[in-house]
Amino acid sequence: MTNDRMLVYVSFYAALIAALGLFPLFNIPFLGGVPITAQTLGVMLAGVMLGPVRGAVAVVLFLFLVAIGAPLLAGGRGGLGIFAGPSAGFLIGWPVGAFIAGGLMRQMKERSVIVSAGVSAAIGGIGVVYLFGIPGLMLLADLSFGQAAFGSLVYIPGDLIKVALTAVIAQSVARGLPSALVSRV
Amino acid sequence: MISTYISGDSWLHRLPAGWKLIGLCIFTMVLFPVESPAIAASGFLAALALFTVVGREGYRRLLALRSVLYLLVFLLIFHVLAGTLTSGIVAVFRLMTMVVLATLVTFTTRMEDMLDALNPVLTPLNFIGISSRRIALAIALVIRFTPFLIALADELGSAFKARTGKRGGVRLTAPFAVLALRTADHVSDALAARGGADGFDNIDEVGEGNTPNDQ
Amino acid sequence: MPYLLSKNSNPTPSCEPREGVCVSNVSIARGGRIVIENLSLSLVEKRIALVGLNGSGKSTLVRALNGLISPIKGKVCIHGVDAVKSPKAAARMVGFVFQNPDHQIIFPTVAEDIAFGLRQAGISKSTTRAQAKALLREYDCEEWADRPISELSEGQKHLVCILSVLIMEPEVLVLDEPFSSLDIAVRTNLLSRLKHLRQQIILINHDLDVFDSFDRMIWLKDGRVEADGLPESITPLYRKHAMEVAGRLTPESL
Amino acid sequence: MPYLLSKNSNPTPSCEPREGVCVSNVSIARGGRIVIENLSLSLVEKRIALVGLNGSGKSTLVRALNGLISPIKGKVCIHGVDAVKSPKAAARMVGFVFQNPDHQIIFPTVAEDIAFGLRQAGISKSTTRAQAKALLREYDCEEWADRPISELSEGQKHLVCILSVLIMEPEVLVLDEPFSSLDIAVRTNLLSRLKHLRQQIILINHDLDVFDSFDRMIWLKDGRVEADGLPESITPLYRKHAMEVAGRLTPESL
Ligand SMILES: Nc1ncnc2c1ncn2[C@@H]1O[C@H](COP(=O)(O)OP(=O)(O)OP(=O)(O)O)[C@@H](O)[C@H]1O
Ligand SMILES: Nc1ncnc2c1ncn2[C@@H]1O[C@H](COP(=O)(O)OP(=O)(O)OP(=O)(O)O)[C@@H](O)[C@H]1O
Ligand SMILES: O=C(O)CCCC[C@@H]1SC[C@@H]2NC(=O)N[C@@H]21
Ligand SMILES: [Mg+2]
Ligand SMILES: [Mg+2]
Repeated sequence: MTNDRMLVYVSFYAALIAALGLFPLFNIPFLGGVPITAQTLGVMLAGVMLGPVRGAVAVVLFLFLVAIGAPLLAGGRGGLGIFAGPSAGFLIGWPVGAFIAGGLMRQMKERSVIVSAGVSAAIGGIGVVYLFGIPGLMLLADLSFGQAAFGSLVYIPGDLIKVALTAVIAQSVARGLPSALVSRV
Repeated sequence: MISTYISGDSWLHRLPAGWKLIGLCIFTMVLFPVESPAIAASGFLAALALFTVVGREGYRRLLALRSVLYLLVFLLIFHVLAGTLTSGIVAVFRLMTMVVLATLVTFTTRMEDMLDALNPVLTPLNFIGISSRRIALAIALVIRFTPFLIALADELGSAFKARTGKRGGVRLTAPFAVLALRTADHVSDALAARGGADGFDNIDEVGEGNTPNDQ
Repeated sequence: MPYLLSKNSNPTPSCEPREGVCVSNVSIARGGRIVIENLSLSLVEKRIALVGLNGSGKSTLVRALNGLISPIKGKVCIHGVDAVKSPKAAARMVGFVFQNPDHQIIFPTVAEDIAFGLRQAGISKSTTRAQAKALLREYDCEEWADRPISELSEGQKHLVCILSVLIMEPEVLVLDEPFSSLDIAVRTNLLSRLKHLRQQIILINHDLDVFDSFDRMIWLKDGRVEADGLPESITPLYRKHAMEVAGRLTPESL
Repeated sequence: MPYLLSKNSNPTPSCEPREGVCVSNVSIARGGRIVIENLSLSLVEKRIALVGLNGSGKSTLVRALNGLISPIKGKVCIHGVDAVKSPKAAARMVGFVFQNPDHQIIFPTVAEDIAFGLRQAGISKSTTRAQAKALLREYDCEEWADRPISELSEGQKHLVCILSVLIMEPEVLVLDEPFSSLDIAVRTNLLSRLKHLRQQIILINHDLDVFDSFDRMIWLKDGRVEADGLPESITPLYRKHAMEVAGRLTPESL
């Protein structure tokens, strides 16, 4: 894998996260500015497919674009202001989640793709993201830990669907275009 | 940044990209603390008026963004339930204004101009070993891929419809991922064939280990 | 000034016949521009050639035949079925080979993609797979069955696209430059195979030699019918026009 | 049993000459299978035709010429530059038109994509844009400059790909079925334009008529050189072989 190819792949996943924000059906505003969003599917995929470092870089690239004003977050939001909003904790959790998911994927090399992708996505894409998101909510939206944690439950069903999708997609890619599963090559 | 450039020769087209980006930034900052619905609404109207420079085609493409409306409705309902209707209205106008303006900037700015404008912002990264040229290219690629992915989903939908008459729905998710990734491969080949991310400038560096490969 | 050589010079076909394809008063817009304007055709011949320079609207027109594009005006009927109102029925009747194989392929592996249409028609997985493999065998490439399509050459991919349509045995076959990346062996074979099919065929091709035994040729120019008639009469007119255009391009550099 | 008509029957060219393209003892694997095996060629003629059935390895071979694929064995040199060790220098020298236009296009609008190669060489934006527009004007399509490439027809897209390579004036032009979706007008024009270029051209095409005035024809079969010589002598052999293959396919159904 060359540097140039990696550059393209990283950009590709950043774009995927952006594109997932454009489907209105899956991007529902909620909990005072933290939407239920399809974009975390992109975050999970970036980690699972690209591995830890590149996966995290893809998410950071996406967040950089958002920061300089590209309206790429769910609902066409963007700009530096976002990082002062209630979802900031989750956003910071995204690259870390992708990193952990990628790392786990690499650890489980000898397991089947579908299982390891599911486990990695669940731990990195849900566990780690919430680890940052809930304190973020407490800090920025003035909620208690109980409130923040309880409120976050609304995201769980959606997030579980995304984990399942990540697993299925990783499996298909392993079959149809094995070279694209960079975390395994 | 969702749609790309609309050709034209208006003053906004000719305005340097850097100015447009700075203008967008300032507008956002000014708009953020606004609490009066009247001011927020006039901001939005001003943005719409500005939009005339991209003409009919511009409005037509703007309509394609109507998905944002769902979000706005939800946002409004949320605020009504919380008893903060006024700030809800302000928030809705602010959002619409930002979307319209950001869209306008991308409609009137060629991608390469946008990147050149960002160059000074990125140059400091050269000192920590990240080439600003590569970042610029990465951004260009994100902007290229985003609308492309949507078009690709559309195309795959067409292919499915041509063969079944039905809509594909979720079962196209996995095929879509494979198809899209294949395109990423093609783009990196195309890039390599034309000099790679760093161009043909430092061509004399032989054996830099930058060997493309299709594995 | 279109040459009027048409046997079907009826300007607005009524779309009554339950036979063939009927396009009446159709206008199509793409990317904000009108690409096909007020076109009417009644296509009942068995072998129909569609020619025209790049960008003349050939692919756009045939995409309207199976409901992939909806006209802004007018009506398209396939064997009496309205392609806009019932795209599913139209898609079942029209087998469509896309100009670019990458735009047609849905599934990651060869056998899956070829079998897909049959699966859609409700046939069991094992039967469809066997049929797909049998068809591949006829082209001496049974071992492709489980290969990822991304690992085929362009011509091989194009062949897969054609086979996945042929296997469906649709009433009308629409082929948009199907031979463009096929080698002369496969091309010759397919051509003679197409000749023997009972179905109606609408074929777009830049190489005019393949239209030898065709019943009708339609020349599109800027989204309108420029001439319409027997291939023997249209071919020389079209070729002459193309040569004139060729001469007009880049005079300074030659 | 390869026909040995080669003027260059030297089995292992030494890659000494600083002229032309030199392939020595090259093997290439794709998707785990060997696709090109132990191939040696010294390409110094101005006009070289590369023919072969689908999947014979033509695209794979030319991709090795500008370092897009690294051989598992052997060496490829362009004007004395090693394509594996310095892929970038090789890419600068070899202008490559991909078989499928969708695989070549990088940027969303026409002028950007055409100008990109020049930009890569460090030329200013305004100059490259002007050059791109001038080239488009020669093909009577200056107004495409700011159009999204996704809104062009297939043939128009293919033309854009060719122009974006021609504008670079590379030392060696590698064209992988460049005419496949072009209309006869553009095809004729480009062909006569190519004839007048000073550069070396390596052309892959299934339609053998375009090789009329070529200096050399190489016939690839299953990743090996089956015959190599003057087009007059190779064409009939290759055509005969293709017809035999065509006859062997699906005998039962014809
Ligand atoms: N997706 C699109 N969006 C907007 N315009 C398009 C699109 N596809 C094609 N066009 C335009 O519509 C016109 C007709 O295109 P079409 O693809 O039907 O041509 P064609 O006759 O099939 O050409 P070719 O021989 O190159 O395949 C062209 O001017 C083209 O630029
Ligand atoms: N990306 C790939 N991965 C694995 N195998 C491939 C890939 N591309 C091509 N192949 C295989 O390599 C062989 C040579 O393919 P190549 O594309 O070079 O053929 P070609 O001569 O260009 O054929 P065509 O006339 O169809 O374009 C074929 O058997 C093909 O299946
Ligand atoms: O758009 C934003 O401002 C960021 C949204 C963060 C959403 C979080 S991420 C984890 C959880 N799952 C969801 O679907 N939404 C939240
Ligand atoms: Mg077409
Ligand atoms: Mg090829």
